[in-house]
Amino acid sequence: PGAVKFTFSTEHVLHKLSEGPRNHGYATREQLLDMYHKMVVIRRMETAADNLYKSKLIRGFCHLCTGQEAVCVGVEAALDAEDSIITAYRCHGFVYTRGEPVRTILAELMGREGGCTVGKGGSMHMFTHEFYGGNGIVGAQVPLGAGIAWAHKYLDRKNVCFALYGDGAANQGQVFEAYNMAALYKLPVVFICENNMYGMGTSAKRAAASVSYYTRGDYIPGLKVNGMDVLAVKEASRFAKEYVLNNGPLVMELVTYRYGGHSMSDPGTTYRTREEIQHMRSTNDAITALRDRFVKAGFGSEDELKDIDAKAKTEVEEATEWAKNSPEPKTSELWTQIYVKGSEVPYLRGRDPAEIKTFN
Amino acid sequence: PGAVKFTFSTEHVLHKLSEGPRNHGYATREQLLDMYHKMVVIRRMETAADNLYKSKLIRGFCHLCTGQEAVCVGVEAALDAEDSIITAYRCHGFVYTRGEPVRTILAELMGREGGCTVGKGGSMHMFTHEFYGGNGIVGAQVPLGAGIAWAHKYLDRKNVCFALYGDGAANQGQVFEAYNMAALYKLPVVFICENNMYGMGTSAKRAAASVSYYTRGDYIPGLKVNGMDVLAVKEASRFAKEYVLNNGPLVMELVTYRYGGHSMSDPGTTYRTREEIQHMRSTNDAITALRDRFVKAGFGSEDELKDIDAKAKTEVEEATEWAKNSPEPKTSELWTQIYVKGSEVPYLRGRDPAEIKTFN
Amino acid sequence: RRSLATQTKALTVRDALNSAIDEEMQRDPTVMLLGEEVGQYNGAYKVSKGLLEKYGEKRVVDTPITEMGFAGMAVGAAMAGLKPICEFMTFNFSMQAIDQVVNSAAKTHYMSGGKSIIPIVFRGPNGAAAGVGAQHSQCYAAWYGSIPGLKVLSPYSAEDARGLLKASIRDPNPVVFLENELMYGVSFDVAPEVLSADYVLPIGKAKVEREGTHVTLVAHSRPVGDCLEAAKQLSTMGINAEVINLRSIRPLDMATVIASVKKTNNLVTVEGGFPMFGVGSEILAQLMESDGFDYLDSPAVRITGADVPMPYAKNLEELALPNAAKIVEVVKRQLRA
Amino acid sequence: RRSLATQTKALTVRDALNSAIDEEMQRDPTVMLLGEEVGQYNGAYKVSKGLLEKYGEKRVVDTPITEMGFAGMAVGAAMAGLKPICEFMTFNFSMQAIDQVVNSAAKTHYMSGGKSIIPIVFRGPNGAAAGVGAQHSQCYAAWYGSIPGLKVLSPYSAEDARGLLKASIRDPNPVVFLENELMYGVSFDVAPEVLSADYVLPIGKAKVEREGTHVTLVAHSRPVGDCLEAAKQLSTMGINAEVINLRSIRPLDMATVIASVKKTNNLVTVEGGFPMFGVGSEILAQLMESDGFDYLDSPAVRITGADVPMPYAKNLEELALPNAAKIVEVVKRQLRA
Ligand SMILES: Cc1ncc(C[n+]2csc(CCOP(=O)(O)OP(=O)(O)O)c2C)c(N)n1
Ligand SMILES: Cc1ncc(C[n+]2csc(CCOP(=O)(O)OP(=O)(O)O)c2C)c(N)n1
Ligand SMILES: [Mg+2]
Ligand SMILES: [Mg+2]
Repeated sequence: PGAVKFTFSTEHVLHKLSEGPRNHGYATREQLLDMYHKMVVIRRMETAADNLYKSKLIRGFCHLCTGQEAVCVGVEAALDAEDSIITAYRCHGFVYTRGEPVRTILAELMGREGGCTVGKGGSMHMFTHEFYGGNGIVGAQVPLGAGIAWAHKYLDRKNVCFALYGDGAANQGQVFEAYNMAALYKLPVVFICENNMYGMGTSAKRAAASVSYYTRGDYIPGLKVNGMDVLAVKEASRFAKEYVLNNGPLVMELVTYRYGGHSMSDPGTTYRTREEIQHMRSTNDAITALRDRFVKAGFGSEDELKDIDAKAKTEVEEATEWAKNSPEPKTSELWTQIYVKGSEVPYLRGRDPAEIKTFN
Repeated sequence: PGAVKFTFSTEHVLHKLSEGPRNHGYATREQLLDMYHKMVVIRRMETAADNLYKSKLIRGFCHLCTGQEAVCVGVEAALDAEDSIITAYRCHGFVYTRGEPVRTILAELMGREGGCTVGKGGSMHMFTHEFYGGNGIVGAQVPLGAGIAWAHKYLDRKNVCFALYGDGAANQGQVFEAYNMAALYKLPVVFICENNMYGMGTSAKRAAASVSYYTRGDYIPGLKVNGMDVLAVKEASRFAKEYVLNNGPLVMELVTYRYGGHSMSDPGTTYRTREEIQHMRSTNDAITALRDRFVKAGFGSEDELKDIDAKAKTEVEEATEWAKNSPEPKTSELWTQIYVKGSEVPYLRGRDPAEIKTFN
Repeated sequence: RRSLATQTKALTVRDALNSAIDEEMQRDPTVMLLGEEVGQYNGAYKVSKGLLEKYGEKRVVDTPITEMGFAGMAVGAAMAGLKPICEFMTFNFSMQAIDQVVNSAAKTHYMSGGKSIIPIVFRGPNGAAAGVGAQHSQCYAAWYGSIPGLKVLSPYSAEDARGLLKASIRDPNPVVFLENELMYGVSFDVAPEVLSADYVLPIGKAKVEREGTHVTLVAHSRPVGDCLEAAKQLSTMGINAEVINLRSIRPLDMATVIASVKKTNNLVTVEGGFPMFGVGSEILAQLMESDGFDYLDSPAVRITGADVPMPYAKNLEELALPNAAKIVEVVKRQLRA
Repeated sequence: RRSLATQTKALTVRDALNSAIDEEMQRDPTVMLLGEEVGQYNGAYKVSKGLLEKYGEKRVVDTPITEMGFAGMAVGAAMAGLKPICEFMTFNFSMQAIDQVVNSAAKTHYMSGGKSIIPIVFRGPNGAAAGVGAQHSQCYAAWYGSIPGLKVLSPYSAEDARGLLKASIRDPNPVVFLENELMYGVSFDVAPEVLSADYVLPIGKAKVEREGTHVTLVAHSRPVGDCLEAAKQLSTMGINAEVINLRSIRPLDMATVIASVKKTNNLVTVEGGFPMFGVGSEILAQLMESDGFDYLDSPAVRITGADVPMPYAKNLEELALPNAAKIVEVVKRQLRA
């Protein structure tokens, strides 16, 4: 009802799949607006984080996903709330699309009580409903994701797990171990390689003898999708969910690009040219593409989208204020959630024998 | 000169190789006799180890390679002494073909001073010239082997490393990590999967979603060879050495079979049938096959080979006696070779503060 | 071992572990067992004998030899609702998976602000067996014991094995459960309540295995037996040793150790692991920081494995591990007896 | 820091490490550097800046993010004639490779009866940085320190970094070299001989950074600085603290510690790692087993990281790590000052 057909400019590439997802998708005006809104909010949120970092209100590691917004928004559009997602540390966008408001994400980044993990996790370790983090050890989240899928299958839930990892992580041995077991046990897991072309300062081809990440599952069918096209990501994710529920694992490569540096300490311009970044931004941007689509489909005017931009700006500004006003966690939080409440060890030691925290 | 052409009964199978090794080989009478002798000695040696274990003269882990003799003998026939080999714990045959006499191997198994690693290593950890062990952690020897090849290349030696691992080990993540780096750096390493169909009690297909081990290197060319045909192994190894010196890594699967249990505590008959073992022994045995070839080629009579059998028997008996007479290592050996001589730490502690071993 | 009373029953550590897993799987359908050879092969050391037959392939899962992968998957499954028992064929191989145990299992409840709960047991034989060489003989008690978020148990007897494993499986936190291969076949007489399906031991409580007055011997795992043997020999020399079986490495029941030291005024710790940064190191340090310190008549002493990679040869291996004779020798020296 | 004499020169820890690697690569063509981002990126923390340009891709090798694989390859290369410097971007990631460090590198010389020699250095930042959370803040000193076959160093200053890294690269054994990210940018005034190409420090010797008479503070890595700061504050209260920079974790220079305790009669250890089974635990235990024990006027005390996964929030993180104020507090309590 009101849905329009959109043809993807880049066709999916298949590996050991007789049939893949459609090379087109349907979306209503409301759906596009929703996706647009989410992508714009994420980009604004990351900009806010960038600024807060520069004002020293965020510290330590902070990895922004600017440029990669179509991935989290497209994936989420295809999933149920009870499906699971797990990612590496570059997780802000996913935490938002999984349901956390901007304010708890920014509060977490600032290490505040109002943060979605009480200020204990920080940029790399955010958790929310059916979102299993924000994981800091490159590749380790992939077996975790396969295990989450295992639980779904074991408990007869008709849910799946999307386990995301980068092009750099794709070479980690445990990824291949997880592939193998997921295939043996036919687990409903989609292994998603979020290929943004670089792992820190190392371009994909300098780290991998094969950069066809969608084929690296070997015996596992694979799928390469334009990760800058949010509708393509959604369509492919829908297919992938269905596929893994019936057949076991699938490897999906989403080709995308990170506009900023790897983390706040990386200008991001020593191992790639400014021209390359500029080129990606101007020809390949996911938000721009969606804006064009919206207008071309006759769903509305650019101005209408500018209103959303403005709304997103306000939204993020308000969230920033809220987060700034959130207090630091209580110092008693140092001792909580090390063990599950009620099953603690009798006591834990602080920095010297006089600092002892006892548990009933 | 005097070499006869032998055609292999099983053709090699290729993966991403436009040309593989020949499906036939040439050998002289002396070469066949030498291979036959080595295979018979190894089988006898393993039988001796079996008996010594049963008489409690060998303890702990002991993994016999009975049935797999064509692998070590065939590989060695293609290598120079300065090429390198590294294997897992099932290493007795290799230690012998690399040049250790039977007596130092049996002495090592009995934990004696005369053992090839002074009684410190045991069954799993024997070392000799350009043989880097005998390694006990499944899969860990594979990156080590790639590293050995790296040193060859770095130091401009025209040598290669053959890194062997089992079908069970083939699923280890670090194997895939080594594949990737070996391909990136074009290292002269041959990754050999010694597929004896089982990893302990787990048949290959229960542990691996793909049992085409020769293709598991994905982007690395592969080769599947009958590991029960010593001439085929030799021919393929010769090809492999040449190939990796010029092109970087190759994965070679040698299909073989272990007649006995995984280790001395495993009867080896709970997860496979006695019929299966009997069938492999009677139709596929590497020693029988070589005997037939020798006779059919007109190289000599069965009786001549029986003489070798008898000689091997005596050889192993004498070695057994020698090993039995070798004393236990001196207790001072407890402290040596923890650090390289001359670079020790000032002292090491024994079991209590009074047991202190000081170094110069 | 003799039956102490007619109603006691002989139970091997292996059967204690097997029955504990069996009953907990019976009790809770989300408990499952995974690891190398745990199913069709009935376990490399037969601890899981019969469980595949009883519970089927869904709940007893043979894995490939990929420790990092299957440990990670087990942690993920725990995060999402299962209670996996993840067997390492030996804890030596857990080194390949230690990042998943420490960074994924132990730390995530905290990092997630309590949102993620990880009820999982990592178990398998730990420490030296006999004649298995340097790569297969390491004790991981102190390493895992240092990690907040983990509980680390090291049973000695059949009673320990049964009561602590059942408690571990029911515990909502990640538990590292360190068994000992050489103990699997050892039989203990246990009281009838030990066989009850409700039998669980409290995690974090040491057990005084033998009361004594002259010296406290503290050990975990197999060396507890060496201490009991040493205590017997010492008693013939008029030395009355108290033997404490730690049972738990983390939490470490220093209250029991200190109470004992206040009585005996002398302490010797015994363990099979490497000396430096070991279990004994921590006990001595905590003792020095505690009020028990003032009660010491002699400096406490550690008996440990030797500071060498485990040699294969029998005569060298013997020099690398504590035994009753060594304990007797050290106690006599300590008490100047 | 002020220049103590006109001829001293300011040197950052980063430059000390960089020049040490550079010179040793110059000196020995078999020395090579590998790890993630060590080449084109000049090192995640710029420690290897300029080395790729100088020595080329053969000797400065960027690896994929596959710690177990590249650490194993480095060990293999060491066995076969190279002297690799294997950088872990941080030691937290060495957990993925720890089996290769312990089972392949540390134990093989012994297992092979001396046939295999493994001259390799594993290096990178260890312990907590600032605001990097639980998975990126662990100290591995005690874990590696427990392993026979390894040498384990933990430099504090630029002089340490330079002299010990050069010594490590020349050492024929596997060495674990624990740096500290927060120290990289810190500048120290060093004497001219520190800049000599021949400058090496002996492995296994602690350094008395400050002489004192009332209490001995022993630390390694960054906390040495906290101790020096605390000593300054304490001196204003009439407490004269001796500060020992351990430099080496294995071997552990207890001789220097004990000599100091014999003089000051009081000991406080300071480290950033978890408390249990830590560096301080071992020092207290060895002290109790030594003749230094009799010289103690008060029980020795450990100051450590708190027994919690490292929290991200700044106020919580501060409570999880030792600092000068905490040291002052503990010393005052200990001396009842
Ligand atoms: C095991 C491990 N090794 C190294 C690191 C340091 N590190 C953090 S992110 C990163 C690059 C990862 O690249 P990629 O997987 O492509 O993800 P991206 O940052 O591009 O999203 C590295 C090397 C780590 N966190 N964990
Ligand atoms: C990392 C690790 N996990 C488990 C083991 C225990 N283990 C020893 S041998 C073995 C089976 C290996 O099978 P395969 O690789 O096929 O070699 P094979 O014994 O057939 O020669 C296992 C599971 C080990 N030594 N190392
Ligand atoms: Mg990337
Ligand atoms: Mg096998």
